[in-house]
Amino acid sequence: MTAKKLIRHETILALLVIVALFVLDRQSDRFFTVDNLFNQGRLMTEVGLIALIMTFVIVTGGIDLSVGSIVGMTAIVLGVFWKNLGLPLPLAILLALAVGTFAGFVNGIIITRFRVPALIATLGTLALYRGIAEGISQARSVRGYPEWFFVLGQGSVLGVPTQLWILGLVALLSAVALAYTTWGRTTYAIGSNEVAARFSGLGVDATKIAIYAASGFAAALAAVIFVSRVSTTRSDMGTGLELDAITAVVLGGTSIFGGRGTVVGTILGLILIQALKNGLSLAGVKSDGTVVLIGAVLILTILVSNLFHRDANR
Amino acid sequence: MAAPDLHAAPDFHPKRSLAARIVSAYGQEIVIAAAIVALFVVVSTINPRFLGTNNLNTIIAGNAYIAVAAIGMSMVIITGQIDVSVGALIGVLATISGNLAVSGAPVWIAWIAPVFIGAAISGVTGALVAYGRLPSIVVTLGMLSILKGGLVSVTGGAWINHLPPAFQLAQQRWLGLPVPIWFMVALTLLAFLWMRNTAFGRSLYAIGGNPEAARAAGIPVERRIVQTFMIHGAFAGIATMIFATQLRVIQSTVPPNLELTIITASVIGGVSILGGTGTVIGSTLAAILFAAIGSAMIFVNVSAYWLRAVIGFLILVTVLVDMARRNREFRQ
Amino acid sequence: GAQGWTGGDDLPTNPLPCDGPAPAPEPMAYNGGEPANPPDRNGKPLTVVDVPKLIGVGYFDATSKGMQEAAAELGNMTITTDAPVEANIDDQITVIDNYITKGVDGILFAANDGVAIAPVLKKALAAGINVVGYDSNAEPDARQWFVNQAEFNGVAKTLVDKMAEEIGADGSFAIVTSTFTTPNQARWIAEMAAYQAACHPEMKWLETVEAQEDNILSFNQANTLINKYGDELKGIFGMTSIATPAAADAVTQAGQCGKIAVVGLATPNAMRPYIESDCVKSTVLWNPVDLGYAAAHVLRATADGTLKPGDTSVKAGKLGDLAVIKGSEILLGDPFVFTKDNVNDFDF
Amino acid sequence: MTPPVMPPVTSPVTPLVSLAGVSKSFAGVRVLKDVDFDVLPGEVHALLGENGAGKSTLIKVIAGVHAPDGGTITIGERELAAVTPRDAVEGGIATVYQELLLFPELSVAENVFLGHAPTRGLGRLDWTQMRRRARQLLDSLDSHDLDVDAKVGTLSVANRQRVEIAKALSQNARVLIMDEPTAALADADVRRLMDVVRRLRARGVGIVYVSHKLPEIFELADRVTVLRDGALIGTKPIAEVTEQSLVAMMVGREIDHLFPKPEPAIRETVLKVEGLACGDRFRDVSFELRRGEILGMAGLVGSGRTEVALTIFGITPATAGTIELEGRPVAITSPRHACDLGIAYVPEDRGLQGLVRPMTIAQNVSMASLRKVATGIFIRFADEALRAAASIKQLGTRARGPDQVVGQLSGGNQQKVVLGKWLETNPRILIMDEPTRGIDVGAKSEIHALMGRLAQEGMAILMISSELPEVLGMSDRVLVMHAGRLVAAIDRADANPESVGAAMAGAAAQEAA
Ligand SMILES: Nc1ncnc2c1ncn2[C@@H]1O[C@H](COP(=O)(O)OP(=O)(O)OP(=O)(O)O)[C@@H](O)[C@H]1O
Ligand SMILES: Nc1ncnc2c1ncn2[C@@H]1O[C@H](COP(=O)(O)OP(=O)(O)OP(=O)(O)O)[C@@H](O)[C@H]1O
Ligand SMILES: [Mg+2]
Ligand SMILES: [Mg+2]
Repeated sequence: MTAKKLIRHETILALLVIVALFVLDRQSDRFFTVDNLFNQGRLMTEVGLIALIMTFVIVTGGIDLSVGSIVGMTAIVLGVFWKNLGLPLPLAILLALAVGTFAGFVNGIIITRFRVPALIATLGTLALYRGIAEGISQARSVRGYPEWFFVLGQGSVLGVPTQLWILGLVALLSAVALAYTTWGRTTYAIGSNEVAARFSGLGVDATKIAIYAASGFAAALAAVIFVSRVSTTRSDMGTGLELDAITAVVLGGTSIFGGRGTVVGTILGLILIQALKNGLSLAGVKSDGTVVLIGAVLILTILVSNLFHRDANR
Repeated sequence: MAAPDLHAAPDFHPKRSLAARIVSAYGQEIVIAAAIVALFVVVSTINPRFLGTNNLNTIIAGNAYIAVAAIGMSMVIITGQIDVSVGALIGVLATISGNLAVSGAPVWIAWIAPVFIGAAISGVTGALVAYGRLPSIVVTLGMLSILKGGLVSVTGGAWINHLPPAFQLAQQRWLGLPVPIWFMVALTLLAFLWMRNTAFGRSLYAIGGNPEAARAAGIPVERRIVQTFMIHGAFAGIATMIFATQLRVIQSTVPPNLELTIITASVIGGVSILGGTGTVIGSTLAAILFAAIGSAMIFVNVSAYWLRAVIGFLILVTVLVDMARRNREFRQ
Repeated sequence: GAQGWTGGDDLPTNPLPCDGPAPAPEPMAYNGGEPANPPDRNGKPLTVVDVPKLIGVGYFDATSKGMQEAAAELGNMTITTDAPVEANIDDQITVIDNYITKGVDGILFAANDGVAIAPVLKKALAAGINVVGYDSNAEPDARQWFVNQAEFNGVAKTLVDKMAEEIGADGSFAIVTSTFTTPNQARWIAEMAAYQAACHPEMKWLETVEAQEDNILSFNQANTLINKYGDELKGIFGMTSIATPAAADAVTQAGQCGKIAVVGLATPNAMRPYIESDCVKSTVLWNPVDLGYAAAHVLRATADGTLKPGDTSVKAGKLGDLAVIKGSEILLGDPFVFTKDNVNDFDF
Repeated sequence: MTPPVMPPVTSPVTPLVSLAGVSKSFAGVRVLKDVDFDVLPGEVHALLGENGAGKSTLIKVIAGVHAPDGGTITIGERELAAVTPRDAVEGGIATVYQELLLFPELSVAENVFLGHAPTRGLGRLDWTQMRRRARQLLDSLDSHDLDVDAKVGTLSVANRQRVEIAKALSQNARVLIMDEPTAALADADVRRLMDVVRRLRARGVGIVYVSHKLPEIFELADRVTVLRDGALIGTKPIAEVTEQSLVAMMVGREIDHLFPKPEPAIRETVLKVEGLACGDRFRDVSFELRRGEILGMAGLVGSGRTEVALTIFGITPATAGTIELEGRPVAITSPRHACDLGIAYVPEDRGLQGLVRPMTIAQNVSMASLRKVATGIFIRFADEALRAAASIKQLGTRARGPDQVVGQLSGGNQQKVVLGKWLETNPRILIMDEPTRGIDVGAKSEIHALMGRLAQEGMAILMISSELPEVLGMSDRVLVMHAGRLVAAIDRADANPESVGAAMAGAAAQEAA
């Protein structure tokens, strides 16, 4: 059964994470400290939120390349609604989340109603949403947010970074949703055989639209947290985030062809990448070296994992 | 038992005219060509300078390297794979080419070297995909990191100048036409004919359409995938030949978003991301269309801030028009 | 194309007078930040990290070279340069954060976004680290000092005056920049608009186009401007080391050398072929090697306590005394103009 | 007709292909055990066995798709431990696979010639010749209506089957392997195919023929080989076997009657269709379906039967006409809606529409009735497995357990999983499109018995079938479609091969109540 294969990929990945943590810990005594770990959690929240929902997207056999642009667009919407339109900040936040969700919903509609392959549809909205961000912002950044807003991105609750609670909650919800619910089952069925899923009376289009909308929502949430963390809004925020999120998801063992993958895998993928970025830096490796290493780790992990459960066919 | 009339089955596939067959086979190419024509007509009525020879040269010659790289990318996509590292690859190859040129190597070596090195690097990618059974997006995401990080480590971003004038291939003209246009047209046609009219070319479509069936038909699927990636790498090398010789200096960095531009040209050009369909004529036309849209926006004074939004919107429109056409074809 | 310029930030512009020397800057109280309980670093060896906007580009290679020069000279300072491989606010923050965790004595930075980088710099100050910026500033209270290579209004005046000199007081020009949101470029363009309106009102600003950090796109955009405006276009400004040579190449290949002037910010290495071929008369920049050199000296002085809030100048090795302006900025000097005569004296 | 040129007959004749002691395991399960098999020139060698007996696997070993774990294969003179697809092609072996290995985006002509296309100089393909020869091959199958330039992805299953056959014929093979080539074909096509097979045999081609339709075997085969559970039961000349003895060899027991139809208990109308139409695919379709009734629907390939089912099931919404369910008019907009209304559809294309092959039996069985095994949105996994186990037992599915991945099951067992999935929804109306396509005799009679039982319990069943005996044996009434129209409704008493066949061919409609 595929579950066995999955467990094996995640076991390999978990082992790799442990080895990496152990080796990195040996390189620097600052690595394995509560402060540093929490801080790393803070830094990976935005890409983490997006990657969690991207797992669903990729399990359905789709992809969402527009998330980085949605981050930029919703960040700008947040800033413009608050500063230029004078709306109260909480309302602006809600509106930004709504706009992000709507942007994802539009992706979903293009993909399901017009049957455009997800990659092409979101390549188009990648350009469109970033363009809207630039158009609305007129190249101005918005700054000067009130102090309370920074609690989200810079503060802590009960000693743990605020956004880490959010990330944890979303991770838990999405892990449960994918593994234990009818939605998750529908997601897998769509990814494995969309036609059969439709012929079985599953709400294929509704589910896909919901997943893309959720992806837009996650991107918007990431944008709000990001704005709070860096205390400013720019139209180029989130550029390239889609590739980081996809990297984490595929490193986590989700098949790019759909039908296979787990949230736990994605979380492990995220942790491994963040640990490498941080730990290697503490160990004295520079960014360019780290980038090379992460690329190599990605290829090797999937290669090794493939060697363990190569199909006996042929 | 009464044998039912053999010819009674309804004729769902009446013989179609040649024109209908062409429209059906090259619908996407036609949609894009029509979009280009429409764009030129509309924009040149607003601003006749848009149709000036120089501007056509700027649009076509200035973006020929994208079209050339998109040829190889289309082949990769047709076999059902993808390469997101091509931008980084071109950055690396351009640096190698430039350094060879200033090191005093004959210019033709500086031109040709990227073609072979590109084929070799992509061959490794292809081998990992075919024999390592890795999804190509995983391998090329990894390759993207490795090439980009590696390039930064090695060069530190030093400009390459003092390039010998003979090296500037892309600035030369043959029979009055800029060299990049010759390259683009010739390679597109060659690749198109080769893909259409040779067993090798058709086998790429077969692999993309149904790898299992291709294997059963005796096509060496793994070998073909490696070969396709190598050809793609070679095209990236030829694109580099144009890209690196366009200016008198070479910036030893990875051109931003180049892979997205190339992939977009391929898929909007009608190469199905699911593999198995499309032609390189479509991808070349799409590369020209995007370049033309970018230029047109400047000519019709679209606010520079809204430029990208308009381009994104036009991409979506092209896609939706094509989808409507396709859905009509495969109604089920 | 957008007529005129509305972008950038909402900061006020401050054009210099059209003729004569710049007015003496008004003295301002120190407005930088302070590290919390820094250890006594006077004369002690320092570990410093330099975090430019990105690595792998010639410009920051040069600043880093200057820093190493200063470090070698000072003898008690080691400087590592590390930054993301793409100019990205988030990755830059992550790099700085990692070095705070690792523990360094000083941070030198060139901000991708002055506001976005502020929280992490404040965190560094709170950890007792000395923080000095160069090239691209952060919020003043997020760092101690900023080494300003040249004032925005000064660069703007030099560029516009050079252009006016080449194309005449009523010439038309266009600009090729990286993106409208790149902070320094946006400030320069805003100051250029203000200065041109005040001092060269007859000149006509045709259009500003974006070309990312992409040299072929810059080349194509410059060509498009030439094609669109024909004889009307007399000059092109390039705002980056990538846009300026590409614009020069476009002009060269269009056979318009001498008819369309190219003026811009760029390193001498990038512009050498065009200056040597006489297609470009001059290009404007400060010396990035000196900028890095000065930044390293300022950091050393800050750590030693020899540069304190309220001081009006600082000693910067071979560069001599540099003046403090605007409370917490140290001015490197006037922008430098490279011409055929001096371009071969520099290698960056 | 010129007499076929036969090779000089030496005794014994050298086999074209022979297998000795071939074994093959998947994930530790042995599906072929020490099998010996050979094909002689100029014979039709039938390969028989229940679903999952290993017939397709054996074929794939010969064609080089699967590498055997042990044994040797001799093609002509070459003795090999494992065949590659290339070896097979070069050895003159052509194969029609059960699951139709075609290229949906390529044209019919290309599909036919892929891998061995005619070329001109410089390795260029000769398109003209390719299209002409494809045309000839299809004509020889009497498929005059198939456009050689059409994309295969737009064809119906039956037409794809014809393409697959043409593809195998195009190779001028010395050995032709056909894995259930007639499963998707109507009688007329079957007859044409059999003619072709006879012609090839006369030319000295060795033919391996797999079919679950025993009459075909008796008409065609020279020898039969029977597999059971991967083991060779025996190879015999056709003259030495009877239908009875063959079935006994296959299933290991006797099966009494093939169409066990219990007395129907027909009650009130549940489904009433009036003037239904969907674009140009079918129009003017009106009929009633009653509880307890099995309504057969016959017609030639492409007559529009599947389209009617798809419209009732909400896949392709109607463009005209009404559907009434228990007297209430409904507009069915999606399969989900149809499910909610108690309609179930067992589709004709099992692999594409029926099953999610990488998922387990349990997951497939619960797919259409997820709500029943879930509390709120949370799935009760234990419950799901129990229900799947019960379904496996009820239908006699041959599987390791609810956890087995469906893609690993043989065709017939896959069909039972699809059926199980729909029975879980307790439908009022069960539409079965080619319910026993590719299913062995044992399983077929089990499925027929099950249909009878379900009808007796009050389910209304609409059965679309291209197998006339099945239609005649199972239906209480027979609807016949021709060219997108319903041309006849024939009561069980009046239904016979002549009346139904004539209506299928479009003869003057026989109106009945
Ligand atoms: N790729 C595979 N992986 C695992 N098991 C497989 C695979 N292919 C076939 N099997 C198993 O091998 C056995 C034989 O299957 P095969 O397809 O050869 O049966 P068959 O005789 O052709 O049946 P049918 O009449 O239904 O087509 C079955 O039990 C099936 O589950
Ligand atoms: N307008 C059309 N254009 C092209 N192909 C069509 C058209 N209409 C129907 N077809 C094809 O012919 C087939 C005939 O329809 P349908 O499947 O409903 O017939 P059927 O009687 O069920 O035959 P089958 O035995 O193939 O199931 C369709 O599946 C479709 O592929
Ligand atoms: Mg079989
Ligand atoms: Mg049918």
